[in-house]
Amino acid sequence: MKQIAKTELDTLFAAITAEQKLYIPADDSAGQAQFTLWRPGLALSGRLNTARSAKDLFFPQVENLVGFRMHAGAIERVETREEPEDFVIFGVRACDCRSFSILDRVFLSEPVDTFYQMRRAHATVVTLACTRPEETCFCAAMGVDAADPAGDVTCWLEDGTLLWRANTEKGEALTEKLPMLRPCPADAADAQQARTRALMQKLPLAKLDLSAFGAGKTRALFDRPEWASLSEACLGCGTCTFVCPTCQCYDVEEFRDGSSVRRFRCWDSCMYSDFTKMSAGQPRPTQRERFRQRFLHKLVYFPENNDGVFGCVGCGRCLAKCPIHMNIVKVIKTLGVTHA
Amino acid sequence: MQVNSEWKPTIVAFCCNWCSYAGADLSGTNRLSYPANVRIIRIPCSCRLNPMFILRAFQRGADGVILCGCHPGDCRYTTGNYYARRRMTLLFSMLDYLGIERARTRVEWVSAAEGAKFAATMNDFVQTVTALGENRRLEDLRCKA
Amino acid sequence: MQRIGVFVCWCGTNIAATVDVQAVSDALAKEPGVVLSANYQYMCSQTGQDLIETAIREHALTGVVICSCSPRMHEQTFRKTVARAGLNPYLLEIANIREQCSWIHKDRAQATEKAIILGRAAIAKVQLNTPLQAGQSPVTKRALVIGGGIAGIQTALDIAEAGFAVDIVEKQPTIGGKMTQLDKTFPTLDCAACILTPKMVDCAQNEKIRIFSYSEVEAVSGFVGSFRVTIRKKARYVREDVCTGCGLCTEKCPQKKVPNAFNLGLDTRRAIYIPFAQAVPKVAVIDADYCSMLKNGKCGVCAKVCAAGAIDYTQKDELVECEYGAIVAATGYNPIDLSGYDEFAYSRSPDVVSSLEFERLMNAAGPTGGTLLRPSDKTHPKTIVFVQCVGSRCSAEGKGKTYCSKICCMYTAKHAMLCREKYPDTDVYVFYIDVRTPGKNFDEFYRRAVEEYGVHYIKGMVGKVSPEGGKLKVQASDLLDGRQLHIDADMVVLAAAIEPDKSARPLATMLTASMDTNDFFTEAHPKLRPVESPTAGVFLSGCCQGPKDIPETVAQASAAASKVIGLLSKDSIVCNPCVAQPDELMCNGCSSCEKVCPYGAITYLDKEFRGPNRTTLLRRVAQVNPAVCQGCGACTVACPSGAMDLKGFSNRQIMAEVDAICR
Amino acid sequence: MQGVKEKAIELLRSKSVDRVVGWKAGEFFYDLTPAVFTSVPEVEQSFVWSVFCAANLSKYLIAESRRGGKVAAFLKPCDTYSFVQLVKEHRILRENVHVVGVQCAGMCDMETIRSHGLSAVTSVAEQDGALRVETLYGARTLDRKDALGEKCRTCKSKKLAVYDELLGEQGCDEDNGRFLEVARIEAMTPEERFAFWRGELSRCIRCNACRNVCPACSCETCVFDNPDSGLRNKAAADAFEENLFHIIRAFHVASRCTDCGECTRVCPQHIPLHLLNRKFIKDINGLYGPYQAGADFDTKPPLMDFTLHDPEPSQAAVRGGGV
Amino acid sequence: MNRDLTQTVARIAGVNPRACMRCGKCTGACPAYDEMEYHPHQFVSMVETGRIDELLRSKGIYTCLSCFACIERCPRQVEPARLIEAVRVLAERKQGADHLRPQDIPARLDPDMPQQAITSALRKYRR
Repeated sequence: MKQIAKTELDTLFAAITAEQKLYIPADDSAGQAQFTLWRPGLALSGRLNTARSAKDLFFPQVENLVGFRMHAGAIERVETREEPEDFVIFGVRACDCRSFSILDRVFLSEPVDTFYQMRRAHATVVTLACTRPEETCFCAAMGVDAADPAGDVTCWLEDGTLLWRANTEKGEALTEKLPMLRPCPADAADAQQARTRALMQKLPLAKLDLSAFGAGKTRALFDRPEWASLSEACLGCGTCTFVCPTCQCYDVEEFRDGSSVRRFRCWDSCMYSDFTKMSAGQPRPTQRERFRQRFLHKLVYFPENNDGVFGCVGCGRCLAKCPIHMNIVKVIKTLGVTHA
Repeated sequence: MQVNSEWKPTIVAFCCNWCSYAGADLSGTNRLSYPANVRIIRIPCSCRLNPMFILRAFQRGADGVILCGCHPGDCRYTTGNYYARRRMTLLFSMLDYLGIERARTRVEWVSAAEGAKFAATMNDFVQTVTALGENRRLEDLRCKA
Repeated sequence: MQRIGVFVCWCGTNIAATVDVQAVSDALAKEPGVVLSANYQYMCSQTGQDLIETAIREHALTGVVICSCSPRMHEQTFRKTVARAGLNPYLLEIANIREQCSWIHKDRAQATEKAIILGRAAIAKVQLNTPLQAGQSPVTKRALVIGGGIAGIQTALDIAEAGFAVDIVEKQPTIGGKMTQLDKTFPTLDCAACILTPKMVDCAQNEKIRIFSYSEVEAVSGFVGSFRVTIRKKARYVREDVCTGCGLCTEKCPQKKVPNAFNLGLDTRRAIYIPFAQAVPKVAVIDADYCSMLKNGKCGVCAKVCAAGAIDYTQKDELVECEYGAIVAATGYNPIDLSGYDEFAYSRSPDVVSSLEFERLMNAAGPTGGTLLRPSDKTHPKTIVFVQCVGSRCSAEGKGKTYCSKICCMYTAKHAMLCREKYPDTDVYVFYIDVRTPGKNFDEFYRRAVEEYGVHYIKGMVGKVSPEGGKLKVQASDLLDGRQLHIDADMVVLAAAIEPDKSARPLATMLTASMDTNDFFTEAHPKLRPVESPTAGVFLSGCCQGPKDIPETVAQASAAASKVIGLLSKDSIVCNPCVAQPDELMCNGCSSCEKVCPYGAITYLDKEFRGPNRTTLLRRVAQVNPAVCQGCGACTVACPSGAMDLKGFSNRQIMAEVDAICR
Repeated sequence: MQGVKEKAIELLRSKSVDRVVGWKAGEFFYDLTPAVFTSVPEVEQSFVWSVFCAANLSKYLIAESRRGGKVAAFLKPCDTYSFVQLVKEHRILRENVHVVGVQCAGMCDMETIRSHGLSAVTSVAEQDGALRVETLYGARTLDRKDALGEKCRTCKSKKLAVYDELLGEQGCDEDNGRFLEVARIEAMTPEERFAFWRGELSRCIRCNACRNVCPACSCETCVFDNPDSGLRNKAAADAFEENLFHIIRAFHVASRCTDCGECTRVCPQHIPLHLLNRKFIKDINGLYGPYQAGADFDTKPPLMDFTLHDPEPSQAAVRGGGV
Repeated sequence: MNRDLTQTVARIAGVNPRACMRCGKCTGACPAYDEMEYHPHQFVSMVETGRIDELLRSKGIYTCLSCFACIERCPRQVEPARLIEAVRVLAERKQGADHLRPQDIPARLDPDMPQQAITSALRKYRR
């Protein structure tokens, strides 16, 4: 365990930046935290979490795949892939850090998504333990310990001091390059952890019961009549999907100008009416089916294919951002009540 | 910023088939010259011009877009240019609001008899846009890859 | 897979001189979808067209791009060519590389590059063209002639002669127009009334012709084949069907001080009047501005003396609505207002008159009974100065007209000649800039005025006329002698420029017909379609299209009539297939499109659609009547969902052009 | 406002309507969801009327008014304008809707409350015109106006454009300086304006929340979703498309937008989208005379209308959009 | 024949002598006709054909009253008085001539004299 005074964070960030790119949560012009490329003077946000999730750095909203160009009657392939540089992402919360492992299950299993794989390989994840959770947080219900996040390095911010613990080889390697980190007792974070854990238990959603969900529950949940009322107000926008740290669907599109084509992928949302639309039409014709797809995917289908792991990390972004305040918690609570 | 004295702006001119397109023809018939970087797209009436087309042109690399239609009151379809006038007024004002140089967009009423006005308008517009330089604000830079 | 053929025309050297046509066709050959790219000297020639036809067949082309002159020139020609080869004529696009490229650019490299880009845009568009079928729309077998002068009369008579019904709308109480005011006509010197009045009577007697005199067009809607026109019949306070034209009322009316418009205010008439003896219809009119019965309810003399009981002081304007297949504009001309020409003292001396006033002063039915007398003192003028080009050929802003009024040289020669013939003791001077006498027997006529009648033609211009002691002091230049002349004249006659009637501009707006900067109607083509307006179904007759003398007017009137007859003889006409078309699946039924449609072509229908999960939905969707739609495209932009699109100029087609141009 | 829930119960109990559109209680005190109630017990159990009923229910009536039977809807003054506009566009079938107008003193917005540095909020209570905000980490009192959402801070009118019955008093047009921010941006240099909008619009994640919540964006298929439109884009494929989407969207709703403010309320990235719509509204008012979309059923929207002597585009730009 | 001078005169005058259609209205209107060896229309023609030197030598350019009758009457916007004025300006700009100095002007001023006449007079006496 190492430590550094909070006042010296700039020195730490500068040292990291000297070697590689550094992203930290910083407030944007609208006052929300976003992962932002650090430059001298950029302050660490005081907010609990970023508005957009940390997945953006591994799975950006738009990514060029390949290009083609017509040239003198022939078609020429244009390489658009860019090898990313090493980067550090600092201040990842436990929930978002957990989301990486969920995304890894999707993108790093065969066939491996090399774009995602490349970014993961180049990244060092420095997490930051939570101390003041929001009422919308329910990570505990998803088995995430907000007081002890994973990552290559774990940090705690306590009384003007940043505590630093390297967890992995990558983490150690980074630590070695940062001489300003001074050693400290291994139990320096224990008190804070205990406080946080106690606080987590007091959150309104701490006791979220997930027993009705998980692998094998498709039949029990698929035709529940409550889907109709749950989805009736849904606008079919992609807000929940796009702020979600675990949503991983994308569409492949092309940008054409008549003589050249740029093929790119971009986030897609299962809430969109044209999601996976095919020549025969939409497989999920109404918002009810699309809504059901999203939540059953997170709560049933994903665990079914991934050793029981839920496709949700309890970050609470969808609770805060949904225009009509419909969210996974309401779904869990409504459908968690089993019929007699 | 690359300073290139040889740089010539790309100008898209949407011309009403009944007046300005004929006006452009007339300026051709009278050999009234205007720069070659003005390219005309024929539309049936100025009211056919969807703001989308203007933005599309800017997106694809145009540096200036001009709409030429019949003088108010002379529309082949009676009212088309009146609608176009309101639409373009609002659109241009919005583009200005977004910080796009307002001189990159223009509406000019040119009748079929005004070949000279057509050429003069185009010369002036090209000059204005050339002075503004490349349209960096609305152009999609990645398209040029 | 598209198979597009590109044909680059040299247009002789018109294109080939500044555009490297070979380079253009080579470059375009490499564009996506292009299977053939050729160039030829004259694509519009028979050989050129054969080349295209053969290529379409041999290469099984699915689209054709012709890089040539303006589509306004030869689009129709090439559509027919394409159709002959069995391809839908709307699978053709023309890149305008002549008017908009080779003719305006001098630099060969630049012009060539631009031609390639224009060709590329046309290729991009043609790839999205779809075969279009033109619809049919019925033709109402009745024509409307607006204006009852010699142009309107001749047009109406010719149309009626061919067996079609025709209505004349004339804003004056009688038909006849300007020609009724003329004395003699050049170059034959026949009496205008003698040749015109029989035609007026023919109109009145022809059962195919309806005359709306003292009426104006109020509104026009519709389109070729079915125009709907509202005509305002102004109240004349005399029942047209009852009045016998006896004229008793016009003699008894106590209001005698009304300036007589027919004689251009040179004498007076009564408040109730018949414009002139041969008026058609010969029906009295009450001038509401002067009638004391209408103004303050006192008098009623005319009603008392009218044996037929035709007077009706309560008459109101009446609106009549009629359908027409074709409309002819024959709104004629007026001399310009001379009050601004202070140097000629027109407003200061009654003895300075316009040529039209001079016609009345010479006319046997005029204010002086045909004796030429000075308006000021009713004496016989001994020295008369004619000034030509008053207000014509004038480029100074607001002072006159830039054009030549065409008829002044001839009528001035006529006036001068008649003066000398009738009153050999007069000295007649004509100041001219040029004497323009193209026309059959015209120059001979002018030479007779000089040689036989001794009219003094002086090359020069009057600079100043000042009334002094009953004389008009004329200061002028004689450019050939190099002198400044000072003439003491008794009378000065100004050959005023002529301008389109003021009613033409609002009428053009109603007809959506275009006008030039001088308010003359624009013809569809200055050489090849001189009697048609660019608006389908609207034709032009007489001076509303440009200055003309009588024979030319009559010729154009008959030409317009023959165009009308050609149109009315069809039962239906082929519509423009480039009309709006809604995508019902995307239509919201919001009525945005309907609100901007100038033709009322859009209606709505509640229609059943298949919804998700085997449900049915009743949705309000737009329907376009393709016979009514004229294809302006206003609706396509008003439609927020993009459901409304315009065939032939679809969103995607235009965007493809934009993309290609900006590439 | 007292009696909203009671009115819902009364309407259902008397069978004067078949359904009621209102707000349903959520997990917390603030996360109300628009919902359709069909029975009295349902209303009794979960119908809520509170200071968090910001959502505009008009758009739901497009589908609800076509579902057969009669539906009652509780509409705040701002919502009624959207309602009228949608009726005008034949989207809502007026005869099937019973409009209960509800006067409103402005709705609180949770994101605004959080923006004051408050987190883990557990309750908000009105106290003598101020708001008592309890959080896990302590309590604070906020001025009521500091808790209002943007749409309520700059409320245009408390006058209901339509209602079949009214709870509370009919109000008047308000002047809360809704164009001040637009004017402030207009007064910037073009460079500043560009920088401002670049900063705002670059945050867009194209989640379509603004579009999908917008009552004026009720197209069967949006041009941006339609592959045949040639404009479809799911994500901003380039830096320009963010602008393109928002400009076109603002243009499509121009002269139909009632300035209900929902776009800004729902934007997860807090982009002030209403400033685009208000620019059009301000221009329209200045150039063509005052116009409020949805204020009546007959007036033609200014973009579907004209006069013979409208200002020319060049003039309008010089004027900076009038007013 | 001096094309350059023609252009200079046209530029100073701001009118196009080629627009003249030889109507002679200027000459017809000229009150100083008898005093001038070249008359307004001839003047225009001489400018157009480049006979500027002859004009410069002519006294006639100083007998023009600048009454502007020809400007008023010209239907083609050729406005001969402007050309005459331009030739006078040209003469004035010629160096080394026996020029009246500006400071001598005040003594010659007459309060009743119109401005235009003062200017014209100055040019006349400066020769």
